Amino acid sequence: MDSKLMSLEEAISSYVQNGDLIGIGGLSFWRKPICACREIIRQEKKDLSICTFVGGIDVDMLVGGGCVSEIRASFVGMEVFGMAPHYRKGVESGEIRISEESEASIALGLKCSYLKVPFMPLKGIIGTDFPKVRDDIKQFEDPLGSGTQLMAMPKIDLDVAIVHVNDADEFGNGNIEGAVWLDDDMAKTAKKTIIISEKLVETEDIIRLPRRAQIPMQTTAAVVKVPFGAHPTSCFPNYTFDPIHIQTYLKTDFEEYKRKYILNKTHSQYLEEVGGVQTILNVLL
Amino acid sequence: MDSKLMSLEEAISSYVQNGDLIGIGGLSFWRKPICACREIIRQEKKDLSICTFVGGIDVDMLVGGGCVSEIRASFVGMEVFGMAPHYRKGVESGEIRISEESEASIALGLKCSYLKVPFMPLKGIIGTDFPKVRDDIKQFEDPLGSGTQLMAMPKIDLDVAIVHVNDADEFGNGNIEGAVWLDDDMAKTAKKTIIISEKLVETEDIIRLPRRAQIPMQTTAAVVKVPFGAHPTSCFPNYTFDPIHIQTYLKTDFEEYKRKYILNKTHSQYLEEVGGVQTILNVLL
Amino acid sequence: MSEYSKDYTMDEMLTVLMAREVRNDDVMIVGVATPCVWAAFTLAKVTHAPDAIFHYIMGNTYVFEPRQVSLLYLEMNTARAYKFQNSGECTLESLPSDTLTTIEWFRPAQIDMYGNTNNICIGEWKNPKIRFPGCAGIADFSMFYSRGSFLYTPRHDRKTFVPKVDFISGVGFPDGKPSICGGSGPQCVITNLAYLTFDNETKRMKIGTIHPGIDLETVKKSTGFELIIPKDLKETKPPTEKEIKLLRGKVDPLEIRKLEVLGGKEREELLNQVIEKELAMEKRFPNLLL
Amino acid sequence: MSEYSKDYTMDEMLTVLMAREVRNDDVMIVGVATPCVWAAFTLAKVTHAPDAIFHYIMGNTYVFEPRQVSLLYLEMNTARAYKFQNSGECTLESLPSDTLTTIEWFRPAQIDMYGNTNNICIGEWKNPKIRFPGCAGIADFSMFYSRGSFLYTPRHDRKTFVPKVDFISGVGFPDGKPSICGGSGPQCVITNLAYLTFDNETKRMKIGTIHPGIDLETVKKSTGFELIIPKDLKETKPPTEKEIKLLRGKVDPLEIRKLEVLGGKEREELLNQVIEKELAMEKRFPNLLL
Repeated sequence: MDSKLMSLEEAISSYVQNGDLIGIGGLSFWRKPICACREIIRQEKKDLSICTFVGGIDVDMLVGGGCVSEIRASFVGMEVFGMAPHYRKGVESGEIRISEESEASIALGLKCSYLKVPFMPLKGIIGTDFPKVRDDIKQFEDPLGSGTQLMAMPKIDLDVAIVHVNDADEFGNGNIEGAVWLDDDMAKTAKKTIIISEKLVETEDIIRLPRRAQIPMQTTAAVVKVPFGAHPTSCFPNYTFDPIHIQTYLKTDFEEYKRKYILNKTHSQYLEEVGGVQTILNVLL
Repeated sequence: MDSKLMSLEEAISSYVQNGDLIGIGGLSFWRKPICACREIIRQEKKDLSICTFVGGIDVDMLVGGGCVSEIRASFVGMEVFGMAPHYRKGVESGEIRISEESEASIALGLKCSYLKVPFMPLKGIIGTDFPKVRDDIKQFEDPLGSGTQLMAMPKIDLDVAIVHVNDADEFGNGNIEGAVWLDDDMAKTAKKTIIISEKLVETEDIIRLPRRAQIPMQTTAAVVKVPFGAHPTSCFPNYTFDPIHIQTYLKTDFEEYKRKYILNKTHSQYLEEVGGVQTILNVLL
Repeated sequence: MSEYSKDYTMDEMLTVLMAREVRNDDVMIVGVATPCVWAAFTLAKVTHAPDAIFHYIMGNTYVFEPRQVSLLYLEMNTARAYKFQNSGECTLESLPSDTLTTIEWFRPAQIDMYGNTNNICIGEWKNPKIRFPGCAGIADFSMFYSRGSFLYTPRHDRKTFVPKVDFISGVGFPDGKPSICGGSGPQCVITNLAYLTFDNETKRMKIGTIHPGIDLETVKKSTGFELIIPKDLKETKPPTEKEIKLLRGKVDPLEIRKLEVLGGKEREELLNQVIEKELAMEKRFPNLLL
Repeated sequence: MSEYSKDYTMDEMLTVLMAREVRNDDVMIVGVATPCVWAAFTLAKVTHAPDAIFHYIMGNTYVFEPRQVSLLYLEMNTARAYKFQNSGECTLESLPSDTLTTIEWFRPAQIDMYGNTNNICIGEWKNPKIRFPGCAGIADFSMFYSRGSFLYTPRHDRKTFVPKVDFISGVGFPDGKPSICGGSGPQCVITNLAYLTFDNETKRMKIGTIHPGIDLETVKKSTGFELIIPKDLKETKPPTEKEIKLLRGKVDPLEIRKLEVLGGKEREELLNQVIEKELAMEKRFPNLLL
């Protein structure tokens, strides 16, 4: 079997193309592949559509970096830290297109792939203004004749999924310790999946994790080892999110932020810049 | 919180009504709540509709006992041991109605409950003769205009789910060690759920099983402790199925079988009749 | 009966009123970035609803034990689960089968007299004056729940209570019709001024009770549409001494709930305080409250 | 090249031919009560397809290691999984995204010239002469697979190969049209007499190769419809010595695969033998074959 292990640079340059629809795992400030977002910005990818269940600094940073033309997320915010500034500016200025989404529209859209159906029915959304701004959804009546009105929510076909996991082997089996959210669905249905892992383990170790290794190697294209790669978001049960760096992010002009934390920075240099050892000790559980 | 612990007799008499649609967990010869099937026969329940993913001795026994009027299963057989005799006779004689099912029709039918939708779309089934014998399914075109033909598979609304688990607490949290199949969907969507458990544990112990306790107490109506309650089917990783008793079942006239193994037998007497200690040692892993 | 508190603050009033809506057999759905909700559910759990169960969107888990409200360690709480699901389906699966009752609190940016809510934008969707984070699951679920949906806002003013929301992202009782998806629809709106509810007949918003010290005129002036006013207008029962003691002493001693109420400099100071205190904690599993 | 075996039996021929269809990057779907399939996949795994992965319906698991075929302890094999899913969705989720290729073998009770199959009943559905167990997942999945569906039967006769199946429960190429759901449709039918395939143009069943010792007339007489016969009719390559040695010595030494081929008394005797031997095993995890 071939190893899929590669550098972050190689994984992003090989598998992320301008214009792709990229699925990003995690939720809000939790287990987001932020190191991959920084790499995408370094590589100046353009015109990406970003799909994520609940977005935070991941989406905001990619918008700030000029990589995004469209967002598909049920929520993009900085939790109790406030609004996501670049996301907000991007949408308010009209630079960024929004596909207005709910939780179910994304969850069901991804599920379509398994069944190879073009849509899934949802009882929600009806009565909202979503249909006014989404011409790809449609209200219809239960074909079985109950008279129930339903909303058809379209399939979401990811070009690439990028997920951050706790453990992976070099062949692309990935294990998530905490909540999985939509990461498994993204990883299993995307055309190409990039796994960023805190840790590299042997396949043996993955086998010993019954009901864990949620991401089977069959659909994995690349495995990249990046300890603390989710910083400043969390990776349970290793570390929590870094509230201090999130505040720094919100207070810093993006061009300056980019210069200081993204451009020409190795991962090690990045970790030094965000506070080094003390920051690591702060976030470790 | 109220304990839901009760005897098998009480659970079946309280929650199984003549005419109910009963979901039975497990698959084929694996983790089937057979002790509950025997109790249903003892209580002479009538006119039940039985829904199970893949049926075996469970369905066959209930048909033999005269409890069943309709079957909804993707398969009913005795694996390498052959055909299910009473099931076959029941259908061939016209006594038992069949709702012709596939794996997806049952899996998706149960999923409808979560989303409160009357159907789920399936790309399969089209081109088969299912529509000729199922007037509750219907081919329809993707409402989003792709032109894709789909089959609408209706919601399955269970009155009762009966599932066999490895561990349960008295409040109705249930844990399954091996494959879950559709047991969690049945347990969570049925109006009333009866858990038969090999073992009673404290809620504490269930909490220590992350990603295990697949059956949350909220929907559980009754918890019954019956060690070896799945015999002659398996309960991984405790014991495997009992091939000798399955052969006995197939060779024995059902009235005689009923007299010897079902009527007026306590669970202890049943275990003695099927071979006592030696049988227990045979099947233990 | 415990005596009523005399020194409660507005965030405490909100939290206590929200807690009182919880029933003992509820599944309490906890979203993200809503410390008032978390504090309210935890308070309910340690007072009148000991059997209620947390359902954390954050962890996709059902959690039984109440723990102290935390800013940094929410994920640790959610990990103490007796049900750990594998995917986003948990969200979908918590859509109660008819045997489950759930309670979820939504905080709308705008709300109209029929309880339609907006968490999308101010102004035209295509060229919004303000883009909000989005509606998360509100559009999916708010009209399903058999117990209905529950609303709160610490900002009872004409920016929030509007004649017409700019974008309907949560459905109330449109044009006064019953909830279209089988749920019970909006049940109440708890604000810094009053406990609002909906008229059974017209489905229009009405005043349930007014908080002590607030006059009717203030409520009317702060609402961008006409509220139904009951003939026999009563005062909201304030937090009891016991509720306040539990809230301050055990449930949320770091006052994280206040982050939903404060703004500007005050909010930033509190945020920094909370972060400093929580980073200094050696043990990062928040205290168990049993 | 290994030499061809001279003493292979029919079950071994079937199993070896089925094994040869497996590709190194396949997900091999193992259903219930199909020991020939299991033996074939295991043989493939220890010969030319070391990277292929088992997907056990039985355990809802993906399993990497091959283990000896077993009657009683299949569930133990499936437990050695690196992916343990929580529900029947595994079945649905193994419906390959376009990046996965799967191979699944179906054994039809009846099959027609276009590869439509029947596992439901003989006679009229309402009053069947024989009711079969049912089609399990065949109706859902057989037309999806990008690699197509794979068929086998140890009973090549006019009862199985019929002009018209009594109930279509698996869709082939109805009226000679391409697979309607985007999959590649039936790829081959491996029988005790021949290796059958489908004509690219007409989608009708044709003889690929005939097994050694079988003559064309026997195949024709045993088939209830006209088969396309290639001009240059070749003989099936029999099992090699190596394949037979592995199959008998390691993959399936208890000959459980024969249960699919034998009938009556012979079958019962074998069944009893296997049960006796397996119950006598102390260690109930079947041998690892690495």
